[in-house]
Parts: sequence; structure tokens; C-alpha cells
Amino acid sequence: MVELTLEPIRPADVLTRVHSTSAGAEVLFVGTAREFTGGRRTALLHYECYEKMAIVRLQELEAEARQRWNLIGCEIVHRFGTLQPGEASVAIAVSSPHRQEAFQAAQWLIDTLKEVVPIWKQEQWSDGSSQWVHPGMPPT
Amino acid sequence: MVELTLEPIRPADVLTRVHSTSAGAEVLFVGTAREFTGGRRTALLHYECYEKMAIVRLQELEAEARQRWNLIGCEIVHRFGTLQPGEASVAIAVSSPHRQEAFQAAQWLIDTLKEVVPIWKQEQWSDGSSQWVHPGMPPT
Amino acid sequence: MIVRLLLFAVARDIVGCNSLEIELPGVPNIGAVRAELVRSHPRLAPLEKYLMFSVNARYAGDDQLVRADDEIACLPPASGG
Amino acid sequence: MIVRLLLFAVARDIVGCNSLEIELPGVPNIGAVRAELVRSHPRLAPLEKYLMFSVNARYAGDDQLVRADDEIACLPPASGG
Repeated sequence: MVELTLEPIRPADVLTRVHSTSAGAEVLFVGTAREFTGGRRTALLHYECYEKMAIVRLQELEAEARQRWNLIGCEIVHRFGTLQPGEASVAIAVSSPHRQEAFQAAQWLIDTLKEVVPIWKQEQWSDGSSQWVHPGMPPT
Repeated sequence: MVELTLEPIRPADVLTRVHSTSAGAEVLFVGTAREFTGGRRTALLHYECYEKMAIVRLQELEAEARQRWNLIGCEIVHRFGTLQPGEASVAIAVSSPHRQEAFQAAQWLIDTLKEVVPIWKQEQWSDGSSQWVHPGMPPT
Repeated sequence: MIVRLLLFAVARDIVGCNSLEIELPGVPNIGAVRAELVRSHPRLAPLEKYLMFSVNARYAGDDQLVRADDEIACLPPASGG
Repeated sequence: MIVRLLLFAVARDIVGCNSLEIELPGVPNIGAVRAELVRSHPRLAPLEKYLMFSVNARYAGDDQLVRADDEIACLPPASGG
């Protein structure tokens, strides 16, 4: 299952959804908004998404992960809107009979999500300035 | 922090203990008792440990992981005693500024724990028989 | 033909609106949409090569033809996660 | 010298108790403990090469000398996690 939400993510609930007595391993990844980046303090983070496309891409990521690895549960929840430092921006939980598959799938899911899912982060610094994060692109 | 416990593990609590606004990534691994192994049903699992040595080895694993990777939080909780299928036998949570380190540390911790920490699992099958699991050793 | 283009993140901030209507001759492709967007908003020029496009919620290359009722979007490099 | 040896998992089940006292001549090492354990409990022989030992909660090789007050343990391959 995949979900985009404006509400705070509860990682423990995401983990619970992949629980199964057929699984031997559960891996949960939680991405959180860091307070400091290279010495600058983040006051808030804003996530924007192209919701229709982001949902489709997330569903495709889940489907591809299930093809590549023997997963029992696979949950991806991404938050958008405004986050406080320390809040979870994304939670990915997978369960599998064996741990290697669960680790590989979780890591592939977050790596690929960051590349292909149309979601954008804007840092709102404590000095009042703000900046879209666009990896590889020169600052504007 | 490391812990050996007879009480049920609550993975969400283990994750909470590594939360930090300095972290950008949290990875939680949960090992659970599978109900079926190669078609045989597990009624119960029994974990025994050499407690004094296991605690020392777990502490050394945490210390080595903290040397190898830039971790903020690192928690290892292993259960012993009798478990129902589906219950967590181990939970490992790490947090780090960046996700690659968190994934690598969590995977190294569980891989190494399985090799060097004196804890043993006994399958108690639904047919009433039981069997110690000793990887690499011929069955007795 | 008039196509409607959704804008996100820094592209939206530079253009100043969530979506644009762009008029293009003939049967345009994504390359023509990209060129017209940058021509009408020169401040996007330094970013042009980093901008991706989608048609109906799928990534689309410059060769892809667009129809009047397609949902087209301009997507700067993603930074979710 | 009498040394006390803790037993775990399948080794404990085969021997039938949690710990053993083993009498050894001179200043014994772990190899001598291992040999005497298997000699007195021949059903451990097929497992001998898989059994590890610890002295005072540290893995110990066969060469390590043991003292009367050391805590020695016989450790079959671990299966935690």
C-alpha cells in the first residue's frame, strides 16, 4: 500500500501493517527532517507533490519491489505540507521471510523514491530565507 | 544501549529511543519468529542465552558500529525465553544523519549478532518435537 | 493548439503560477512545450536542461507528441524522501 | 585442578546438566577442557569441532590457559537474531 498524507506519519503504525507470522524480518526506514544542515538551522520544511503522478509512481515502486524480492508486506507513506524538524517525511516498511531481501527492498525503495517520485522539499531556514532542494541543479 | 529481556519487545519503543532532530534517517530491523519453516509449523520458539557474555558482546557490537558509522542512536534489544510465532525476537534501531550509514549499520549489526552473540534458538514444532538451531552443525 | 502545463517547486516560483496555458502551432511535442516555456520565461533558461516533463502523469521525452486534453507538467529534479 | 564448565543449548541437552566440574592435571588449556569434555561425554564427539569455548565471557582458543576460578563455557554455534 502507498499513501500520501498531510497528517503526521506514525512510523509504528506503518510497521504494524507489514507484520505477519510468515515473515522472519521486518525493516522500517524513517526519513526525518533534520534540524541542522551544514551548520544552518531549519525552522520548517515544506514538501510539495504532484499528487496524481506521485501516487502512480509509488504504486509502481511497490509493484517493482514485489517483483524483485519476496516481500510479504510493503508500505510506503510520504508526508507533504509543512513539517517541523524531527518529524517523519517518509516511512517505508517491508517484511519478508528473510532479512537480506527486506533490507535490499527497503533501501532500493527509498533510493528510487528519491529519484523518480515527483515530490519536492523546500528548506525554510531559521533566518527567514527559503530554498527549494533540486539535486544536481544550480541554485537559482 | 543494549538489552536482553524476557518481556515482549515493543519495536516502536526501540525506534523512539533513537529519534533525534540531528538524524535524517532511522532504520529499524525486527526479527520475528516465523510460523512456517520449510512447511513445518512452529508452535513455540525458545531462546536461551549466556546472559553475561551476550550483554558484553552486544555492547561491543554497539561500540564497533559507532566507530564504523556516524550513528546518533543505536539500540539493540534481544528477547529470550519462550516466544509465540509472530513475536519479535530482536529489534535493532539506528539513527544517522544519512540513510546509507543507517542501513549499513543495521544490517551489519544483525548479521554480526547472529554470528558472535551467545544466544540459541530452539524450534518447538507443532508435532511436539523440538530442535536446537546450530548453523553449520550436523543434526543430533 | 493550446496546452495546459502544471508547474511545481522552483519552476512554479519563477513563473509565478501553478499552471500556464501555452499556445503552440501544429501538433506539438514536449520539446516544443519546453522551448516555448523557456522562451516566454527566460529566467528558466539556466534550469532548462534539468527540467523533466510528464504527460498524463508519466515521464515524457522531448519527442512525445501532446494532445490538447493531455495533462502536462514541468518537473524540476525531485527531492522527496 | 577442577574447572567449572557452563553448558548451553544442544551441549547442555546431551550432557544433561547446566554445568559440569571437570578435573584436569597440571595447568590445563581450553584444548584439554574440550578433550576431557568429549572423552567423558562421547555423544558430543560428532559436534566437537563445532563447539566454541569462552573464558570469563570472552571467546577463547584451544591454547588459552585456564585458572581454577575462571568461568568457562561451552558454546555451540549461535542462532540468535
